[in-house]
Amino acid sequence: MIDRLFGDLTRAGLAALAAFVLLLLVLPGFATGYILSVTTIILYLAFVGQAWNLMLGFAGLLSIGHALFMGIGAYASAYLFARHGLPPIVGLIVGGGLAVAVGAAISALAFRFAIGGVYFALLTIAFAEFTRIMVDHARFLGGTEGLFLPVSAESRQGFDLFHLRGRPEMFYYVIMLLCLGAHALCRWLLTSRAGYYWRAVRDNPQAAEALGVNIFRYRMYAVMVSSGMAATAGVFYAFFYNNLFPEQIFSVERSIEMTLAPIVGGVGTLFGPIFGAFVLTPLGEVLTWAIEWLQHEEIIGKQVKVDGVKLLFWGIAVAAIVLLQPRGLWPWACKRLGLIRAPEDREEGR
Amino acid sequence: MERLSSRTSRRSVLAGGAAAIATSIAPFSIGRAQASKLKVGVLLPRSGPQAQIGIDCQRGADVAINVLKAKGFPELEFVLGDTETNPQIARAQAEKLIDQGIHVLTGCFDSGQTLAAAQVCEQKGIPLVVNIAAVPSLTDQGYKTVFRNFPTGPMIATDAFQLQKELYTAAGKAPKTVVMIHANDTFGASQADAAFGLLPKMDMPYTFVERISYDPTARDLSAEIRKGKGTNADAVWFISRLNDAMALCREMVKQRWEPMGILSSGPGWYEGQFLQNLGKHGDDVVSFIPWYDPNKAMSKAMTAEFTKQFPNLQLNTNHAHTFEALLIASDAYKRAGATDPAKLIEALQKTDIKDNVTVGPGVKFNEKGQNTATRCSAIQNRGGKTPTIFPAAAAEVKPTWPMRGWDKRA
Amino acid sequence: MDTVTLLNVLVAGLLTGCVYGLSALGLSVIFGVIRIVNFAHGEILVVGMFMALVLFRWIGLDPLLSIPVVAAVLFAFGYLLQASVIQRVAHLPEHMQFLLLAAIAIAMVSGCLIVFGPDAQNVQLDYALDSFAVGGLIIDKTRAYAAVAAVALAAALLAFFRFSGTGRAIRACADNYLGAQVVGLNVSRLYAFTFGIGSACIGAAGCIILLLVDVHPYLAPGYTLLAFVVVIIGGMGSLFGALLGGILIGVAEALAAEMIQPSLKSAFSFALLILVLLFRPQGLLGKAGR
Amino acid sequence: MSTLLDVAGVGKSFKGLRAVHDVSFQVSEKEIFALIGPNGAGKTTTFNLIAGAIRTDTGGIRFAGRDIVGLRPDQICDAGIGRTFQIVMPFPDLTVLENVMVGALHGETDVAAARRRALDCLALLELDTRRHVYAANLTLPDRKRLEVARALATRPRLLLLDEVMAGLRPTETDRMVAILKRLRAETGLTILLIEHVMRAVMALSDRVLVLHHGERIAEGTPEEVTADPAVLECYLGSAPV
Repeated sequence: MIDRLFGDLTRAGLAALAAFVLLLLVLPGFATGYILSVTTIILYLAFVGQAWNLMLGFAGLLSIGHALFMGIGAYASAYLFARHGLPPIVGLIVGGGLAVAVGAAISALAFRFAIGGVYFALLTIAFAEFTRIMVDHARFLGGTEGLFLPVSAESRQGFDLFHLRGRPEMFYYVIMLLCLGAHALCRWLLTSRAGYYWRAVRDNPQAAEALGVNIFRYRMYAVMVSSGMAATAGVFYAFFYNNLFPEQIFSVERSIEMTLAPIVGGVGTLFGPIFGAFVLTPLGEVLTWAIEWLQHEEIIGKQVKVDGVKLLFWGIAVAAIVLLQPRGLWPWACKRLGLIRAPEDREEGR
Repeated sequence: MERLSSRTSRRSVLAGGAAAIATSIAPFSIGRAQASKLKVGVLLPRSGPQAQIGIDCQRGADVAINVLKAKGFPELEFVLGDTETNPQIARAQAEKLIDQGIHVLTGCFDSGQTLAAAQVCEQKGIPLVVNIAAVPSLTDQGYKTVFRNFPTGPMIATDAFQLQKELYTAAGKAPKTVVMIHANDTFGASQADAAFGLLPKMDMPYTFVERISYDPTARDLSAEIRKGKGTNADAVWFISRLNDAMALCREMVKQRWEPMGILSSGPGWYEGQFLQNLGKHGDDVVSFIPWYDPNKAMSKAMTAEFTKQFPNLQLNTNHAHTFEALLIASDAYKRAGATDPAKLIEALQKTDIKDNVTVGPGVKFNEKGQNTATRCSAIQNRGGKTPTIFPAAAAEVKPTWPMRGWDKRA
Repeated sequence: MDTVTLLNVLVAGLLTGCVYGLSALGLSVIFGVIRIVNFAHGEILVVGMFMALVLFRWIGLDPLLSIPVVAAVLFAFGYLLQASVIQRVAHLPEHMQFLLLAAIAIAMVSGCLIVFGPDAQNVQLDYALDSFAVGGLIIDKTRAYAAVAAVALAAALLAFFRFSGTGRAIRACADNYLGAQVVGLNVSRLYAFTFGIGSACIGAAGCIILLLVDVHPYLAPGYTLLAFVVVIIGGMGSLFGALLGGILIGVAEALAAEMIQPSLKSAFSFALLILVLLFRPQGLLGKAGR
Repeated sequence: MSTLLDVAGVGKSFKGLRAVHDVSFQVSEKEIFALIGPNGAGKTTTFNLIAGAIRTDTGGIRFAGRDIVGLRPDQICDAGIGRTFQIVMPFPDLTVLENVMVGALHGETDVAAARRRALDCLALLELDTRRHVYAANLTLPDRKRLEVARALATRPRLLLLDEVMAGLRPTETDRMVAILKRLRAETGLTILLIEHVMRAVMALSDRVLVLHHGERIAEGTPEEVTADPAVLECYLGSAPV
């Protein structure tokens, strides 16, 4: 089993993965609240990034409306908890189920009508935006006034996993386990029939079909798994932030946010989305420090807005990554550091 | 788009990037033990769509630091944070500020972002003095460390009705029908709900003929105005944001809609940008909003300092309420005599400030941390200025009502 | 609804729709030829608006008169952007192009933020608030100008692609990339030229829209999304399709606002988009067979 | 020998252009049957009709007694027809082994079994030394063999081979011929092939069908059709009518 899942890693790769997991496990022991909070966000982005990557990277389906599925999970679980007192596991089942059903319905329509590529992406945006406006008007979900999850000061200090009420450390461990779980799931899927079929359909649907792959069905599977994962992220989001506003949850920005880490890390790679998330967020921090230092040294004027400059360089940095490493940073890093075995060396591990 | 920016404290900037990392990783208790000044985290949307408001609020804080020092309050030290108009970032930034050793947090203008920061403050036991945020749940959710000296949406609506009555009595002319046009966002929808719920109890001379909600992200607002004009209501009541307010007002002129008056109970219609861009067409609008009382002693000091620092700007509620949030924090520190957050919270609960800047008898918090006595003002746009017309105690000029026609303005 | 109201709604929807179409023409030009979905569309529009604003503040130039200047500058910008950057991702999958353009868009918005600040700014012109009144019908003057400009611009572009040598060469590239190469057309130069034309077109639209809308950096993403909706409904690559798409959305939104609730009006444009994508994915006036 | 594939009067037009018109033929079990004809004769269209890639306008196609018109390509693969593409279509970002595993997963219940089967097919096509190369990096002859290996891995009863010898050197062609003959002998596979390389056609085929302008002009053993004047005419340029 280990071989099948991690057969692609070299000794160095396995050691790096183990060290990474170990670091994540012990982080709350010494990190400040801020570091923990940022790492929670990074892990959340790594988790949704993996969900999104599963669709584009594995099955070749570009979605720019993934906030829809995340939002369905968030709103369903928040609604059931806030209005009916049902625990998040119920929300996960209902919200996840709903997201999977919506994902299946959208993709069934799209594939039935042979919508592909950019058009499929725009279809996902259209559905996400449509849903945002509908939730804006859904009084039972709080509309634009927001949906709030009840939380008491005592429960904030606790560790109630069943109700997802507790300290930031608890949420950190929950999202960390979800993130690692998603990674294991992706590894398992990629080495199973679905993984082979997805990649075949991604590379050449016509040839895949001639080899007996029901491309409609396998594309649907990809969308369904991905939307279910995104909905899971939504449940986490709802219980972590406790306040939901449609324009925050369903916005195009949120959908785009999900795509950045996997694209920068490496679309279609297993670890790329996680790597991308751990690169992008600190990149913003480093840029801020650099600019503030430059301002302090009076190399650039104080009147220059830090945020504008930061995002300017951030945009340029991302563009540079696309131009220089179009396959993402992770494959490049792997090659440099020798973390991944070349296909011909994998046999020996078996 | 994940962006985790921050403004590190001035001190950490001095030490450069490496030290900034060290500061943010170091346990926050060390930073706190060394402090002699009260370290106040000022968390505002300094970038993103609300950037202009966040930057505006900061001006109130910059004014407060000098005025409070002159008035003999203990010295403040600011640690600035940026929410980037995103609750997710607001939460992380609140954590960061607390790690940097702040004793009290103030902010965050927007309800969603303030709620996110409130959760962190609650968990860490750090007091949060809200400058601006009207969502009722902020003080209804049972936070023990949240203090708000800003009226909730329903309070603003109630005051708007009462101030309107004063206006109509003074002017001797009242509308029979009013159309409500509001942004379908958190602030707009909750206040519109409150207004429609309250109207029957308020004994008003008019009824609402229609409630028109619009999407604040819409690119074009001509249909909204056409629909409003089509109701033939005597007056129109807007709850909007700045950019929509400008678009809506311009559409009213274009579509030649001249009701008895334009009422507003939200941001936008009185802000400097609005007055500047609309010119004479922005005149005569009456806004019912939390405001400063120009006749109070503290307000005079604030106004003087503000004019000194920002000679080209108009003092507004963003400045006044941020100023007052710092006044409240400073006052609590003075009485607590310590920077220990628990003692500060205790002192904040016992706040009783009479010499303040906003309208009403002063600052006092109920058991939920809400100042229920804070009141709104009615202000009217006059040639680029926004004098108070009601309540009488705070009034600077007499009202113009009904408003002048679009082509009858000099 | 009485006849006058209905007429007002329809006329206003039509004019607003023309403005929508105008704002989307450039996207259609670029996609129609280069097959690149320009995710920085709204950002280029906002840059155009800011340029017109600067010209107005600086030398008091009416935004309508600044069109040639803004269009020329943005033509150069578009030409260089395609020739130096976008050309290099032409062979990459769609999502990489999307990310590259989204990153460029972020950089452009930030640049505007640094230079112009976050405030909404506008030009104050005497005629900007004027309207014609014909009986009970009120026609917004600037929107009427914008509508005329939109049709004129679309016609000019169409004439360019139909009758000029360069325009015909560009069409040849769009129809048959390999064939164009075989007959010796310099395809990458023509692509750069097309991106330039598209950008110039966006710049012209920006000048006109500045009469209607206050410009601020965060305006951009909304216009990008709007342009997508308009162009897909009308047909990617079709110039009059963009106008038709704009008008359909404008009228649909105006009717929805009047009869239902304005805050729901964009739901109708997205519903329209979904229907078109499903039943006529090439758009109403687009060519079949993607 | 029983008939495995029965093509009866199929026709297909594209925008009024007749690509295939009223073509009929039968392929018996374990037979190697060749379709030949000049470019544009409708051979590949006929293949695509059988494989379900495009739908017939007229006529019927029965495979093992079952009507397969209107089935999707994957259903036709399920029915037992494997195919290759004239313009090779490897999965470029998959290794050679993974490419063949996609085919092998059809009909195998688990990945390990598919892997074993894929290795067998690669050995048969003499591609096993290249199994860890990404398909994008293969030479053309190797890609041609990869196409065959992949189709073969789906365990078809009928294999449709579309110009798999094109571009191969004579020695490679002979190797491929030997491989296909061995396949038939060992597994009882039926093969329908389109081929321009007459050397291969003559060596392999039991029967040959000649198409010209979408119509059938001759059918018989390789020797018979090469002697047919109509065939010679269509290949060597038409005599004045």
